[in-house]
Amino acid sequence: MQSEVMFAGFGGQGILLIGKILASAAMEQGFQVGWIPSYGPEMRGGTAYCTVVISDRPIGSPIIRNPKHLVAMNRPSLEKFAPMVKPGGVILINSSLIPVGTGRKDIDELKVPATDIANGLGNIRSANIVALAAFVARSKIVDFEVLRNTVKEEFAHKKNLIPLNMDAMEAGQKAAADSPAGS
Amino acid sequence: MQSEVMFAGFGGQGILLIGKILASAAMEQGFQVGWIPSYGPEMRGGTAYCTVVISDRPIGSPIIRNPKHLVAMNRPSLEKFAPMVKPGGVILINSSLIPVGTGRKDIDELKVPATDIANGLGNIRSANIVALAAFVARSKIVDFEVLRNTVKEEFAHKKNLIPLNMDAMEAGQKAAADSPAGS
Amino acid sequence: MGYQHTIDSNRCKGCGLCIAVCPKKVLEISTDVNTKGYFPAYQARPADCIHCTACCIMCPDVAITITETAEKTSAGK
Amino acid sequence: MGYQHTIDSNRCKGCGLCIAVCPKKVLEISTDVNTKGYFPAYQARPADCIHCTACCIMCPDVAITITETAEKTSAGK
Amino acid sequence: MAKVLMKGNEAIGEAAIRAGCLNYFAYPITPQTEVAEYLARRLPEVGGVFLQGESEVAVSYMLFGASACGARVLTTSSSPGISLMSEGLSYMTAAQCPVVLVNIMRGGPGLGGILPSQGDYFQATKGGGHGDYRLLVMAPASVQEAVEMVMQAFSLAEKYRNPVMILGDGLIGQMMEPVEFPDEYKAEPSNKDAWATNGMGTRKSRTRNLVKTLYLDPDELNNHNLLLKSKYDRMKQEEVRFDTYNADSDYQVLIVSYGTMSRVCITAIDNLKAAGLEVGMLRPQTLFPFPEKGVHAAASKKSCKIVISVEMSMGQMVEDVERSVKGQRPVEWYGKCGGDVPTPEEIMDVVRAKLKQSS
Amino acid sequence: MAKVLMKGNEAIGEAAIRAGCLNYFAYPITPQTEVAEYLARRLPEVGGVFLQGESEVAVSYMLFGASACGARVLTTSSSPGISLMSEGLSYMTAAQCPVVLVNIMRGGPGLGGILPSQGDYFQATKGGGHGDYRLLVMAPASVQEAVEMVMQAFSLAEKYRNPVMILGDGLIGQMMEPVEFPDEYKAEPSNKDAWATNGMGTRKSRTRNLVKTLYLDPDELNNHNLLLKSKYDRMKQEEVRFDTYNADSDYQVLIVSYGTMSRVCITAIDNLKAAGLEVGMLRPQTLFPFPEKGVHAAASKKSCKIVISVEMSMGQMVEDVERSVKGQRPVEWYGKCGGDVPTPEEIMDVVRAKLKQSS
Amino acid sequence: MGKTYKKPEALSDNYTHYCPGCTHGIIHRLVAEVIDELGIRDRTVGIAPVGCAVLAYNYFTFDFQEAAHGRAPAMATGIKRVRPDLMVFTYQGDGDLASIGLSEIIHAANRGEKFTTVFVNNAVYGMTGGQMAPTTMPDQRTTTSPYGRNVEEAGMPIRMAELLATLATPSYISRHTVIRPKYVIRAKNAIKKAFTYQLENRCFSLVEIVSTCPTNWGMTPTEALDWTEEKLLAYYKLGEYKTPE
Amino acid sequence: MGKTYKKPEALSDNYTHYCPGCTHGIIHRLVAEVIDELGIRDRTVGIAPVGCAVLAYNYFTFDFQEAAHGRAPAMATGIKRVRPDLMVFTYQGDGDLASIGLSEIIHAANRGEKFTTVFVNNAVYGMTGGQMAPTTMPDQRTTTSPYGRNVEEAGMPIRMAELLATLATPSYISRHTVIRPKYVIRAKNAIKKAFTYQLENRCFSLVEIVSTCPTNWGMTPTEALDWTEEKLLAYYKLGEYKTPE
Ligand SMILES: Cc1ncc(C[n+]2csc(CCOP(=O)(O)OP(=O)(O)O)c2C)c(N)n1
Ligand SMILES: Cc1ncc(C[n+]2csc(CCOP(=O)(O)OP(=O)(O)O)c2C)c(N)n1
Ligand code: SF4
Ligand code: SF4
Ligand code: SF4
Ligand code: SF4
Ligand code: SF4
Ligand code: SF4
Ligand SMILES: [Mg+2]
Ligand SMILES: [Mg+2]
Repeated sequence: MQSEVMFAGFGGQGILLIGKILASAAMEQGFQVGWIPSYGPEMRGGTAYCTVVISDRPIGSPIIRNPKHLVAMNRPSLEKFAPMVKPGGVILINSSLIPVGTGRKDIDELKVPATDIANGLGNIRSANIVALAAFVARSKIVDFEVLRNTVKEEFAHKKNLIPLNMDAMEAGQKAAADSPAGS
Repeated sequence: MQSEVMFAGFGGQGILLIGKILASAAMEQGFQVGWIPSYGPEMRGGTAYCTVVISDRPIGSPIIRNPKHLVAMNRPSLEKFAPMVKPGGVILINSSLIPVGTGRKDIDELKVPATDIANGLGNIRSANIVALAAFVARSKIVDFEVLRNTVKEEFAHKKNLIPLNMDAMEAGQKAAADSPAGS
Repeated sequence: MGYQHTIDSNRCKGCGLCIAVCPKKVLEISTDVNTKGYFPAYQARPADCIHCTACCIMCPDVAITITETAEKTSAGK
Repeated sequence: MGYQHTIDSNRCKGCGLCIAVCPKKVLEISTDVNTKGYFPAYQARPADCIHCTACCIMCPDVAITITETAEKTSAGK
Repeated sequence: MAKVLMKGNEAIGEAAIRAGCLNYFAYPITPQTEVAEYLARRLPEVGGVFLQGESEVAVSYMLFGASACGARVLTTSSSPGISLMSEGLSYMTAAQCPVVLVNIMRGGPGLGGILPSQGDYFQATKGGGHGDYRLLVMAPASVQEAVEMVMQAFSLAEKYRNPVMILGDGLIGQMMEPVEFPDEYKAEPSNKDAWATNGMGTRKSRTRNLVKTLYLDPDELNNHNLLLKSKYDRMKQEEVRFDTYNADSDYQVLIVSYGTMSRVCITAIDNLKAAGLEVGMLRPQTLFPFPEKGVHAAASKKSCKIVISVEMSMGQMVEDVERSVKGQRPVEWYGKCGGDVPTPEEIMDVVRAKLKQSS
Repeated sequence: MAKVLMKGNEAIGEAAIRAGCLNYFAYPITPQTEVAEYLARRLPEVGGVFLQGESEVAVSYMLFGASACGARVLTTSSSPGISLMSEGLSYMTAAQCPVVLVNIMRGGPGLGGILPSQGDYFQATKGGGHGDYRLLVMAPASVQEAVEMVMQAFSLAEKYRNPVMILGDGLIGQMMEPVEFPDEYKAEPSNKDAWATNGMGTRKSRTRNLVKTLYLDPDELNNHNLLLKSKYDRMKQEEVRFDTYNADSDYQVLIVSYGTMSRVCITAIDNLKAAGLEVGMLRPQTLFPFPEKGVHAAASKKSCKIVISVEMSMGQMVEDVERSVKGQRPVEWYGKCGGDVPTPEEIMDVVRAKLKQSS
Repeated sequence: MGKTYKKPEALSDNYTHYCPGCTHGIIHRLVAEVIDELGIRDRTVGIAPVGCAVLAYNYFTFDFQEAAHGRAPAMATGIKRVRPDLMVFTYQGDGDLASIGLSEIIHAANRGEKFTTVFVNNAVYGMTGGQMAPTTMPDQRTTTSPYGRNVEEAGMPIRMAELLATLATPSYISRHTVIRPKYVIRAKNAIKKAFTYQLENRCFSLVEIVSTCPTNWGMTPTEALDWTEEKLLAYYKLGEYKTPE
Repeated sequence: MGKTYKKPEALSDNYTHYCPGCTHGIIHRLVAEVIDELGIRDRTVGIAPVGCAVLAYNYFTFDFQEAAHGRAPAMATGIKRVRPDLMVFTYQGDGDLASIGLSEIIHAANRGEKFTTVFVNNAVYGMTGGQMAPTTMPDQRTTTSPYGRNVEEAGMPIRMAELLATLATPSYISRHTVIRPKYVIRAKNAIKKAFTYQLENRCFSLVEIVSTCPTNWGMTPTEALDWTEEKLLAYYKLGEYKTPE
């Protein structure tokens, strides 16, 4: 079984980082993983995105056109990538910046006001962790505890940020629980 | 029918020039010709040599290991190349600088004190023309008159040198006549 | 008053260079994001603008133009 | 007189630099060609040589050496 | 050592250090600059040498100088940068310098693009520089394999006294995958006193060493070339490496593909198998020496109707495939270059289409 | 015009002028410096541009700049100098610059030697630079042919908007042979307004022209590469040229050889014929496009037992011969590099020996 | 005292890919204004470098060539030699001109090639993400000098204007900046002077412009201006270094 | 006041391929004498250029590398970085160093690489038969400037010592010649000074030596000395241009 998650948003929203955290967590759980960044033209200014591939056997093509899941942190990326998601996947929408939905009935649409929640926690930059936590809580793609530890490790060198991000984890998990499944 | 003439001596003795003159004369007479210089390691200081190929049909290999004739202007080149000459060819020896002979019975050895003759004419640098004239007079490889004109043309841009070189032509022709055929 | 100062909010990248050089502190960064995702500059106090073009001169994105308007006034010359 | 001035005639290329710099005009070009085809320099007036090494210093081919000879003399120190 | 999730470029840098190479000279170029950025931090920690040269031309000769006095050296670059090393590569190979180079290919020709490509196959395997010389070229298909190949590269470079090139595409450099470093492994620098210009005084035989490439005497130069040729012939005997996939099936189509492209093919092959069409693959791990016999044998399999070289280029490796197949089977090519890596679906269509045509 | 006896290098310079090319940029290198020395005298006489660049790298980009604004330009160099143009060649081909280059090959690799060689076959035909590109490569076997090829090179370069390389060996440059210049001939510079950066104002459509090689969008870059490929495919259709010798005989051995080497082979073939052994030869005049069909057909002749690629290299063209022969006949190689051109006698022995083995 | 301001003709409408506050944009505009004022757009050929300004041709409305990294001066030489009537300028960054392209710019200047170079010195490799350049300041941190530029290992920053001014061949060489409106105006005058020398076929001309790279310096655009004034201008002194006599 | 004189140990017995009166031979000898006197032969690595001195290694008796044309400084950099304990020098001609190798020498000097360069400036490309070099004098005829160097097209000769001396990084830069015994002695002292700075790991050091090429100048060796004094030394002024402070 292989599943893929695409993370997309503005440069500066910490997109590549949450992709990496998910990949690490999956690796910890013994999965085969691959993290494929977007690099090149898009880099400067525009949208940043990456794809995380998680599988129980060696990963063939690292090039994914139709991911299983999508975490969209801003409107352009939702509009660009939502149509590509395979039926049955989860699409997380950062509803703080994205007033619209996918309009798709064949996927599990999860709206989380990640930016607002992060603001509430006192640091807008943790919106990415909120979204990651919510996405994992909903998709169960990796064990939430493992994810929690991975986030801790990730911030090991910036210890002061750990409490903030742990709060973000809780908030994200809760947000996922609160928001109605499917749509 | 194809024949090859190798000219060899010190750098500065005008070796490449007389090779070129012979090739031009042969071309004037309608032969196919090729002039192949030595270039590379030998260049600086050491011996200079070139090979002129004259043929009545397209010339195949421009690389000649065993020329038909040899014009040797100094001792090292005589020693180096005399053994390579095909039987029946002419070997001209600049006896002013070369006290020895080839010791070969199967070739026509022509001793001409080219340097001394040139000195006699008042310009040591014409020794090469003396040798060329003598060689052609003996080998008859091209028509002597054609050669004379070619030399004139060669010096067309240095008119003042023409009389000297015409004298050199005569002197060379005479020297060839004087010196006993074969040996 | 003779001159029209315009900021093309979708060309603007919100770098703030114009704001830094405006002698009259006319400019500010707006709070609403533009199509490119930037928060553009705008004239908060247009009345104070003396049309000195300092902002135009510093704008790396040629987002600011000043045009002469029909009615010529003293301020206009 | 304590010093031996030697020119290796087969190393010499007959360039004449030594001749040009010899303060005592000791050196000349010989008339017989060497194995390399050059006409080497030689000491035409060895007696005049003051062993100043000017020629050695200018010789591009290290063809000239000056050695101390057994019998030390005043000139030698 | 435990698995770590690492970007290909950083893993390559770490691999060099683990292989005992503490000297790195390079000039920045996308998509491999992370190697330099990683080593700029790491090498000072381990007392190594990090130098950003002024150009790739200069870098190639810094490698020459350093390796010719016996040091292990690495450089990394991408397509245009490697072109600027063409003269240097010819010189280093002629002078028998055991250097290791990594080319993380980008789209060409010219400035091209910065996305993944395999357009430098010819340059790497036929020699971009002048004269008769070859590089030993290895092509990794994963970050883990890149690490292993980089580590082997140093011993191979020293075994043959010949430059070794790791030819990867942008994805190999940019992807993060779990990697494991054999932490004990650290190749011992071989004794180079026989030829290295490391100072006469340090050597038993106090005769001087000379590293040069000029042979004015034609016979000497010819002999030198014969010596080099004998090394390439030996590589062909001892170093050919390749991998196969679904090769024991009665495949009707044989794909030859390397690097990232081969991974896409694996997915396509799995899907086609599921759909009832058997396709086999041979993946060269060494591009020079090229697995000629392997390809010939695989193509000659009874069930095999057609051979397809799948590359992110306009058709380069296909020429070596043709040479190897020797007319046994029709040889086709499919490729794309620009950075948009062909998808499994694309490959599946191509396989079906070409198989149809051929029959 | 009457026959004149001229050195290959000088004849090449004169040929360029006769072809209407009055712009020459180069850096001196043996054995072709006489081209520069000749043009340094001649070009000022005809109001042309002669510039000695500071390096071959710089020269390659002077060519780029000049040709991209529509001028006819020539450079000449030798092996190491061409290596330094590798990046430039990739750029010029990508930017579709119609430049003409002459490589008078010397012994390699590295500094090698200055005597004749054919060691740059791969570099010229497979592209020494990065990315997918090809040069149109012509190989003269005489001074007269060098002149003709140089003159055709300019129109071919403009027909395809692609660099054309004349690949000669040191002998072609150094030999004097009689040459005849078609003195009327003077190719008219084609109108380049469609693409040349020659100043908007001078063009009817006053839209600006842009000469570039960067295509950040993968599809654009792929399309650009497909465009280039279509030109190479067209060359394969329209420009393949080769010559044969003793080809109507029932030759038992087919020699494939080019340039000076092929002339030595002709003498060997004559001698062998006299001695009762029929040997045929195919001489590629274009190395890219390579006469694949011609070689395949010639090799397939019933009487032919074996094919030998004879080159002044350690075996480069032989790979294209193998590809072309497609296993029809055993393909052998004979070569030497260093500058000591194999003699007819040597070739005769090789032919006899290899024929013996093969049977 | 009001003035009007509008986009020069030589500049296109395209939205640039430059980061917010990057002064490349200002310098583009100055070049375009000068070309408009001299009325030479019809016979101008620009040469884009490899660097952040590689796409410069998207922002100008006249003929352009795109160079290889560092080789723009060789391309300009090729153009001017065969088409002296064209107005040619290269637009180059500091990595492009002072590192890999050092030989090309010096030789072109020394031959007195009659083109103009706009040299944008931002003390870093911008496009590739902030590596050290020959112009990087002592102790300045970049991705390839993570502990700060160590002058013991990397030497002192190269001052190109001073270096080029020492050549014996006549030329016009000056250094300016664009961090304040007054400097912007001076920079434009210098660029105009440089193009004018070319118009008169007088000499090679180069204007070095001390510029910013907020992104790779890790500063806001306005902080970048201040850092430039305080640090860069202290080492890279503004002024005219050479004029053809 | 007599003195003895004999061949230094660092010099081999081999007969050189240089033309009669070519001052390359003198310069070789000076380098060898300095290496003997400093007793560093055992840890010295020389780098031969591509030029008439390409075979220099045949005349020295210690480790040598043969460079590509112009790249000796990059090779020296590679050696010194990985083996700072070795004494390294490059021996380069003017075509090699000032034309194709300009970038390499300037960057090496600017990084302060701790090696020594012996720069032999004979105002022409000797090995390839007398083409114009960046150092060729105005109006000087060479095979590629048959009508004399035209400064309008080729610019003025490059003065490398002056150029390198302008770099901010500390170094030792001086210019000497070997056309008279007194100059030969000074040149030797300068070379010794240069090697000593390297021994002390102080800085990059370069000694430019104005040399002759009788063959390609078309003069006798002694005429060549006089032409050097009269023409070259008037433009290439002797002296110390920079010392590390
Ligand atoms: C031969 C080659 N080497 C390296 C590169 C990668 N590269 C592209 S731009 C650049 C540096 C650009 O820096 P600079 O010239 O200062 O321009 P900036 O982006 O700072 O304006 C480099 C190293 C390349 N494209 N080609
Ligand atoms: C890449 C390259 N280009 C050109 C050459 C040819 N070449 C050999 S030596 C030389 C010039 C040598 O002149 P210089 O450096 O002044 O040394 P000199 O012979 O005068 O001592 C040239 C152009 C080469 N070998 N390699
Ligand atoms: S024109 Fe002058 S006053 Fe008006 S906004 Fe711009 S800078 Fe301020
Ligand atoms: S300077 Fe221009 S881009 Fe920057 S904020 Fe002002 S208007 Fe916007
Ligand atoms: S040592 Fe002095 S005096 Fe004696 S020959 Fe030499 S230069 Fe003349
Ligand atoms: S200087 Fe040396 S080589 Fe020249 S003539 Fe005197 S001894 Fe002979
Ligand atoms: S990276 Fe720097 S130089 Fe490049 S656009 Fe951004 S700010 Fe400007
Ligand atoms: S050519 Fe000139 S530099 Fe070379 S050896 Fe002869 S004289 Fe010396
Ligand atoms: Mg920069
Ligand atoms: Mg020189």
